[in-house]
Amino acid sequence: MKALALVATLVTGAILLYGTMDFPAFGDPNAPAAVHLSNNYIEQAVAETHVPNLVTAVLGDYRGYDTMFETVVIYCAGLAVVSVLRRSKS
Amino acid sequence: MSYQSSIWPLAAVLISLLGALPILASDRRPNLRESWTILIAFGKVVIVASMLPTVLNGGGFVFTIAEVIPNVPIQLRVDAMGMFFALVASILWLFTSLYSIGYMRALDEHDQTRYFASFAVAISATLGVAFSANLLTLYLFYEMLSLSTYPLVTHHQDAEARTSGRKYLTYILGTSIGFALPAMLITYQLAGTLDFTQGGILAASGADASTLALILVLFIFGFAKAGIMPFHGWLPAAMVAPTPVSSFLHGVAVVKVGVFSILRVIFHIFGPDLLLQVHLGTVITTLASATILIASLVALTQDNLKRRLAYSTIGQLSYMVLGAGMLTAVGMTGGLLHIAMHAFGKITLFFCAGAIYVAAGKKYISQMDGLGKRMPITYLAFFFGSLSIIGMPPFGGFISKWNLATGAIESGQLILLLVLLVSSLLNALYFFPIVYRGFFMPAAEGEPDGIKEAPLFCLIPLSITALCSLGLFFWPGLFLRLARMAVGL
Amino acid sequence: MKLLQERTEKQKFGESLIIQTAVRMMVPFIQLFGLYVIVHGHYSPGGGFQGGVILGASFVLLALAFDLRTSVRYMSERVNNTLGNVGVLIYTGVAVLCALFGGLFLDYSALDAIIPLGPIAWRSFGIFLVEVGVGLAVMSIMVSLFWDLGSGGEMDEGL
Amino acid sequence: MIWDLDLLILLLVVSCALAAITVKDLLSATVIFGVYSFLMCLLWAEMGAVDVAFTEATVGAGVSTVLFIAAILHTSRRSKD
Amino acid sequence: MTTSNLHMYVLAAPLLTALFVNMLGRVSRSYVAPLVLGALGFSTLASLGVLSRVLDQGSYSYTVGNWAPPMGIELIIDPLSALMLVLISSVALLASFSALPMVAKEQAGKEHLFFTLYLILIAGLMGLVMTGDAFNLYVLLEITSITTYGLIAMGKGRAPLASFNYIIMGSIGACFYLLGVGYLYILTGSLNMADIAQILPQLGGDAAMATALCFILVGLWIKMALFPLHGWLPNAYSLAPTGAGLLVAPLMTKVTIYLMVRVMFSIFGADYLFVQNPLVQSGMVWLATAAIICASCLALAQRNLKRMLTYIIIAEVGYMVGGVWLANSTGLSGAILHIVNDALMTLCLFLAAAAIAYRVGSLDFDNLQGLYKRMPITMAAFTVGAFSMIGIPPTAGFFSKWYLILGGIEAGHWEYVVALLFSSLINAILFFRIIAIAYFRKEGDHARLQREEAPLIMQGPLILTAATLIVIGLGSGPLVRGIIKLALPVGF
Amino acid sequence: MEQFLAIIIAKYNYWLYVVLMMIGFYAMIGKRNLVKKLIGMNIFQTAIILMFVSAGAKYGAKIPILNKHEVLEHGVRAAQVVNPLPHVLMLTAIVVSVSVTGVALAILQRIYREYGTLEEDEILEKLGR
Repeated sequence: MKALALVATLVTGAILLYGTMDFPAFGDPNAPAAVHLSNNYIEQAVAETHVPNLVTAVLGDYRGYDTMFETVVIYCAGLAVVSVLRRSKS
Repeated sequence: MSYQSSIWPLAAVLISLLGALPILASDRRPNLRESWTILIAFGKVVIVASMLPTVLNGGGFVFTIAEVIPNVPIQLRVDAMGMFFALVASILWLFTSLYSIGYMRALDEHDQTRYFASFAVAISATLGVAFSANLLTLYLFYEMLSLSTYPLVTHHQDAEARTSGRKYLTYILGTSIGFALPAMLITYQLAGTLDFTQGGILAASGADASTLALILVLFIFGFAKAGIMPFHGWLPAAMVAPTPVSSFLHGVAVVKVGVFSILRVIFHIFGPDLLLQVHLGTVITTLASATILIASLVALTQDNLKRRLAYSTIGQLSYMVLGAGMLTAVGMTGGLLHIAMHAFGKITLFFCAGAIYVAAGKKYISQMDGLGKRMPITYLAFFFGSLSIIGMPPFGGFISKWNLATGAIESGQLILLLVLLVSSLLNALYFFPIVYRGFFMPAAEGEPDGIKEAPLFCLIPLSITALCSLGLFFWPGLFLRLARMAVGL
Repeated sequence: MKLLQERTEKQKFGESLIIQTAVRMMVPFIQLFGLYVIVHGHYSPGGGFQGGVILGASFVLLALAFDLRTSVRYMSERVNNTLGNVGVLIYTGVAVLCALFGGLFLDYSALDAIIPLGPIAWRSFGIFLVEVGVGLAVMSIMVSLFWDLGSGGEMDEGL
Repeated sequence: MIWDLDLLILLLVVSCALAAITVKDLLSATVIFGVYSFLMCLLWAEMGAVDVAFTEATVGAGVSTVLFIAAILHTSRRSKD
Repeated sequence: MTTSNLHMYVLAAPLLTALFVNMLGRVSRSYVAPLVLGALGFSTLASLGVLSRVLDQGSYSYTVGNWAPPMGIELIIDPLSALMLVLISSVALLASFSALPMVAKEQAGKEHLFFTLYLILIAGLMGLVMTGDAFNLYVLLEITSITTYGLIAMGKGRAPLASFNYIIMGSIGACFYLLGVGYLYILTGSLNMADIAQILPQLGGDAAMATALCFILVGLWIKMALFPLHGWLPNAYSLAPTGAGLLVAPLMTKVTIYLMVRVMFSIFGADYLFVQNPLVQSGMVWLATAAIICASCLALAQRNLKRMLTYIIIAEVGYMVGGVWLANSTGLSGAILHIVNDALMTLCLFLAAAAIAYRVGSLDFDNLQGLYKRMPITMAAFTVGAFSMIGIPPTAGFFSKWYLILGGIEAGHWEYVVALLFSSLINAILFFRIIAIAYFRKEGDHARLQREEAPLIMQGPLILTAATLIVIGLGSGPLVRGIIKLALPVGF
Repeated sequence: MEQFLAIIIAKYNYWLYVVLMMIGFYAMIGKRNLVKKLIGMNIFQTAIILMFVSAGAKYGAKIPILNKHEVLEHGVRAAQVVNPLPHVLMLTAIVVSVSVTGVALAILQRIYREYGTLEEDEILEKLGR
């Protein structure tokens, strides 16, 4: 079992490493991730939302839908813990 | 042929399907329930008969239920071939209903409501098969018939019924899903349609001979209700059912639905011309001939009367397939005609077997010595029925066998003629001892005296069907005409 | 001195006077900091989630230094639960409200129809509103998680 | 960003991760995991992700660890592997 | 772009109601049922509205928060997602009728918690089918998972252990998916599916793209329990509380298959998947074939109705995955039709199982004897569901199987065709074994058996579902022509 | 040497994230203690977070908190500010991870109540009895 797990791990790691070959270098300001979307956020977010903390602006507004579900996720977690752990009264 | 859109085909199918509901509802009142049964059976005959004139005049009816797959609707269509089968089935159902009432009451069977309801659904499916306009609709009703007969086969709900029921479903469902369904799909893929068309739909697809052979064999084995060996084992097993079930379903409806489906495929999916062109007729005739001979030989060895009849049925069914496989018009007419002739003969035989069981409680031929003197009407009917099956004049079976023999000669396959003759001889060999024992052997010692004829409800139907098989020799006109129309003569 | 000794002996494992006193003094400041983090999320690192966790941590700290019952005395389970529900309700409610007032889902500028502050200001304010909601929800859930996991689900039976 | 500091922290992080899954005592493993989270959060802060670092500090190193400990106190401390 | 908010209300109704169920249900449990049924009823009606609107006016994209697509989160409402919305809401509505009495019986005192999680799960599923954003999909996937973990762990006995296994496997799946999304993000800098699809072909980076595809798909396969990765499903679904199983079993795997279709065609595109990598394509059909055959065989070994059904679910996953990867429109429409049909078939069978469990308690085969006499209506509906699973016309299952097999023939993948037929036969054996057990009785039981049906609130949806199976079967022509053909991705 | 160093600097934290992910993944599927599996899960998730945060990093850039008035008046050069999008995503991911951990811990307590152990093989042994 452990050997199998090790093999699975190594294979997964190898595939991931193979995938990193195409990655732009770390910290490259011209990487696709750094130029495509994020520039719009950095340049427009303050003007569009009046929130200087870009993370908050993106979190609360541009991707507010994600954040809403994030809140629901943690709400669910709380409920799930209660419902799993408590013994029912009857 | 021109078809007019009409609700009547649907009505003919639905009347007994919906009729199952009032039967179920009147669970606690047997008289009401059985009145319903007879009423529905009668209504069905009337509806089917009302469509007869139009069909005889070369017309037909069509009704589309739903369009489910591109180019393949669920559609009912009444043509000569369907009319032929529907007429046989609905008339015989009327007799069977009467007989069932007598039989079930005499034996005081349990769960009679379920029995009559399933019966109604089964006949509905049978008519559905008869009136199917395409292969998909036929398959639908074919499966409906398989499933609705399961409660009938396992009616007694004991260990034997359970085993037989399992065997029945394994054969029937297994072959229809495993062989018929893929054959149907490949056909659809090749032809783009599944409509029954005079002359076949596969001719235009340009498929090569090996593919066609594969499809044909899949279809023949797929419709295992026709009992082509080696997929015949379910039929003797299904004989555990109450006798009306055996007589009607396993003498007429179920098995003939299998044959009818194969005939439909040969006539209207492949088309005789295509089969002749790629020389596939021999495949059919070889399979059928083998089944005829083997089944007749096995029938000789059976002591249980119903099992002997079952093997006889297997053999007779292959006559019809054989006729179709000759690919000549006369042979095909003979094959189709044999559906009707055999139906009347075999149902008489089964009715008699049931009557003997009701009256004397006997199942085995070896116990039936001397019974003929006590139940003369039953035994006379049995004699008539067996003569018809053997193909003696003046009984209906002669007409179909004559056509078959002519077809064999016409197609130039004299070996088939030999098969017909040998099997007729074998038929005589396994039927005459029963009659002989009944009339001429002394009764075994210690036999109770009280044995007399079965109740009237049993006796009347079996007399009528026996007379019918006699009458069909003299007046075969209606069926002959329909059969000829079906093969295009 | 003796009194103190007796008291120390009576104390359960892990409880100490010094820690308890320190915690008692620290909790208000922690809570204040948590509120600051929520409110000031627009201008500095942090926001509803982090602030909520800090608020929740203050109760967890109480529970650690004293026991679970003490923290329940500060905020009963019913209140905690209501706060959690209200928190999520603020977020989803604002989202639906935006849709109801003619905008798209979560389009805060649509709320301009209620109080005209200007669409951009409403965006900023809307973010603030939902951050408060997130803060409440996260605080409540964190506390509830700790209560339940720390008591093994015995909350109902007096911890 | 100072890449050699980054690398140093990363190596520490990897060793913490290895330790966390190999230590037999679950309580120690949890605490080591807390350290791992804290180092991670340093790393992220140093990469400019202040919000993520803040969250990880409160959640990963704080709440998660506490929850783990709370659960372990109610179950068992030992681990066979 | 549109300003219609109708589909958002479909999602918001269960989400908001969940909060009220939690708050009010704590006060009195009598609030729970009307709230749940009201919200789901509203959702069902509204989703029908969405569907008719989409069919009428064409598909549209919706931007949450009114930010233009790659910036904000985009929702895609096309015929396929609208169809899924209808499916989810109606299945949830039907299931909840039956779940209410079951939960009151099994989880007394926890109804409000159960139904809060239940409603949020439904909202999550609805969000999943609409989203057009790769990361949003991850968040919603986690919502559905976390609620499912909780719901399953509420069961008795081994259920928490099964749930824990599910957590580990589910987290691996979600993490793999997230890794794949991360790779895509690093490659393209975008999270919007349409945007990514536009950028990807211009990039040279094949290694990272292949890795991303691999991880996203493997992640989803774990979540949908495709054959070698199915280990968590049987225990989790069969040990879950009956009420949870009613919702989770019909919907979760089906929605995940929908997601696979969405990701495959909206992000990577048919050209990359099928034309450039034919080996992968045929390999996947083989994998699906193996899944169908192995799961069917495993189902044969089960001695409990619910466990048997779970293995059938795994086999059905193989059907749909195979259908999608056949790479022709017949197979794909078959797969989509089968998503709808399979959800309803599974619902029908699980509803019947719930009704039986309500009266009989255990679902082991030995306890089912004589059920046709005791619960004729339930068993009749069960039989319809079973026929549909086997694929007997005119039930719905036959027609989707028809398209799948036809697609297999068209693509020349005969192994897949054989596997489908084989699985139909195995299903026939499985179900007729149960039907035979329930039809025959124990010795001496003939007189004793009385009719004792489940309460009407459980029977109603069961009958309705069974009827729907036949109606959908007969109406599959218009369904395929009118909706599913429109729902096929571009290029098919 | 110089080139080698450049490659290391360019990719090192992607490599180390793979190492971390492998550690976590191995713990999830190879360890038999259920708590260890959970710790592995958390490590796995932080590894993913590391990958995303690395993707957002830029050399010599500021943290994504700007001065409102300055930006409104003069604008901002995107290359000077760290990419905020991965941070947002990862905030969500952290929340998800802690939620799953919480639920899993609750379930662990239920399992312990039932079986008295958290070792997978011991539980299976007890189930086998």
